[in-house]
Amino acid sequence: MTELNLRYFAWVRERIGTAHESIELPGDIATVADLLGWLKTRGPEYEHAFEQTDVIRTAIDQTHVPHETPIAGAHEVAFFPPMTGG
Amino acid sequence: MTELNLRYFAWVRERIGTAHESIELPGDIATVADLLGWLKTRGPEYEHAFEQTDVIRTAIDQTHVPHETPIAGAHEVAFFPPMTGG
Amino acid sequence: MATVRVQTEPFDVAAEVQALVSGRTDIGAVVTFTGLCRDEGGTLSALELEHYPGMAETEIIRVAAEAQQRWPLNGITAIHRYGKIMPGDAIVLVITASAHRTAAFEAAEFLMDYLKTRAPFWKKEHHADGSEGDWVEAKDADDAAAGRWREDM
Amino acid sequence: MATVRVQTEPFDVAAEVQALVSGRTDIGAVVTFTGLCRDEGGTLSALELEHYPGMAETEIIRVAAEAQQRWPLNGITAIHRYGKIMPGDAIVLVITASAHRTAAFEAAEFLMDYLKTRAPFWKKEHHADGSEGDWVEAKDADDAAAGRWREDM
Repeated sequence: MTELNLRYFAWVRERIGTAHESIELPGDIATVADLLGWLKTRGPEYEHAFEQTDVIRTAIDQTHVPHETPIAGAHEVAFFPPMTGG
Repeated sequence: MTELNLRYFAWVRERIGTAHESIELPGDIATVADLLGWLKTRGPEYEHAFEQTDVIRTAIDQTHVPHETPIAGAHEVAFFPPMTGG
Repeated sequence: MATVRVQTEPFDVAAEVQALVSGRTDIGAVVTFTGLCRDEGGTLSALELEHYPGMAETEIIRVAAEAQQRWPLNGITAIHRYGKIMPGDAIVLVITASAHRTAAFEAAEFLMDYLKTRAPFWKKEHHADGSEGDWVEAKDADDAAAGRWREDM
Repeated sequence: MATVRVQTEPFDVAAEVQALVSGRTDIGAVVTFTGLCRDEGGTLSALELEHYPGMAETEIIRVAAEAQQRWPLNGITAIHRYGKIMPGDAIVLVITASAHRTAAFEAAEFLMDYLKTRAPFWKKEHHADGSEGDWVEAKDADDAAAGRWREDM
């Protein structure tokens, strides 16, 4: 079991109801996609936040990554909608 | 015979040695190209200024025109090199 | 040679340009882009900009470095605000300086296109009638605009 | 809605932007382009800009009107200086304002490309060593840049 910091932004944050949390990562979770699948089982608020995983953007340690990226060694994983800055 | 105001800019002005002059236009001059050909006969300074007529730009009454344009009705004809503003 | 800031405070375009060009005689072209909050025909009372602290700066610095590799630039300034922004107020500023105008224009457009699609900022609308607004949706047009700079295309 | 000026005096970019956007909440993007005099590695002491009074203003107004037909703009400012300009000093300013950034960027580039090839201004160089300089030659690249906006292409 590894401790992992999760951060949520914009409507992902609003739907889950928190901006960040620390979790104990189950050992069978290898990729970002695995993590998203597991998070969706944690309650209706997570299910709602991640109902369309293809629109969810992810950063590992503040770098954009695709969903198939392994999360081994990650300290912080962030989930958010497509960016709308500028 | 018609009176016509001629204006010269940049190195056309420098080569001719004047910025503007009024001329009595010979009746057989119909186009800008005719006018350029006639001006070249007026002395070595004109010959030098208009030695390469294809690089000379022309404006009739402050509007860019090609060399085949008739000059009938013109009040002011200006000759100058390609523009280098901006 | 890039100045990158993420801040709540307004910025002063003239002062930022001055900081970039002052005392230099090798710059021939300065392009500035300022993005402003529109009131959408009076329906919007404010935008709330959320960002990912740390990552926002990192991504903008990365985009600026890429612009400097692609174009011969004398300097780049990129400032992005967060927090509550009122209609008419500025959200983002990009400045590019180069010997030649084409490089300055292209780099500024590139920076804006990449900022919009890579920098972690999100806009929430506040409605003028007091009702809760929505999060602004990302536009396909912005992805397309960023895509045109791909060097493998 | 275009402000066009041909003048010897320096211009104040911030004041010109302010005049364009002040009190408005429908503008989402402002692009400024400032063209500056370079010293060409220390060899140039000044540029002397000659212009055709009257026609210079007329051509810039014509180019601005064409930009306003092509893009949805909230406003245009174009200022061109003439006379003696020292290295580091500004020669030309173009400002475009629009609801959207692409229109503002494209219109500003268009204005600069057309200004360079249509507005009757000519630059003469003054050398730093005191020798008489040459007239700057028109660049094929500028004609090509203007040519890309031709609508029949």
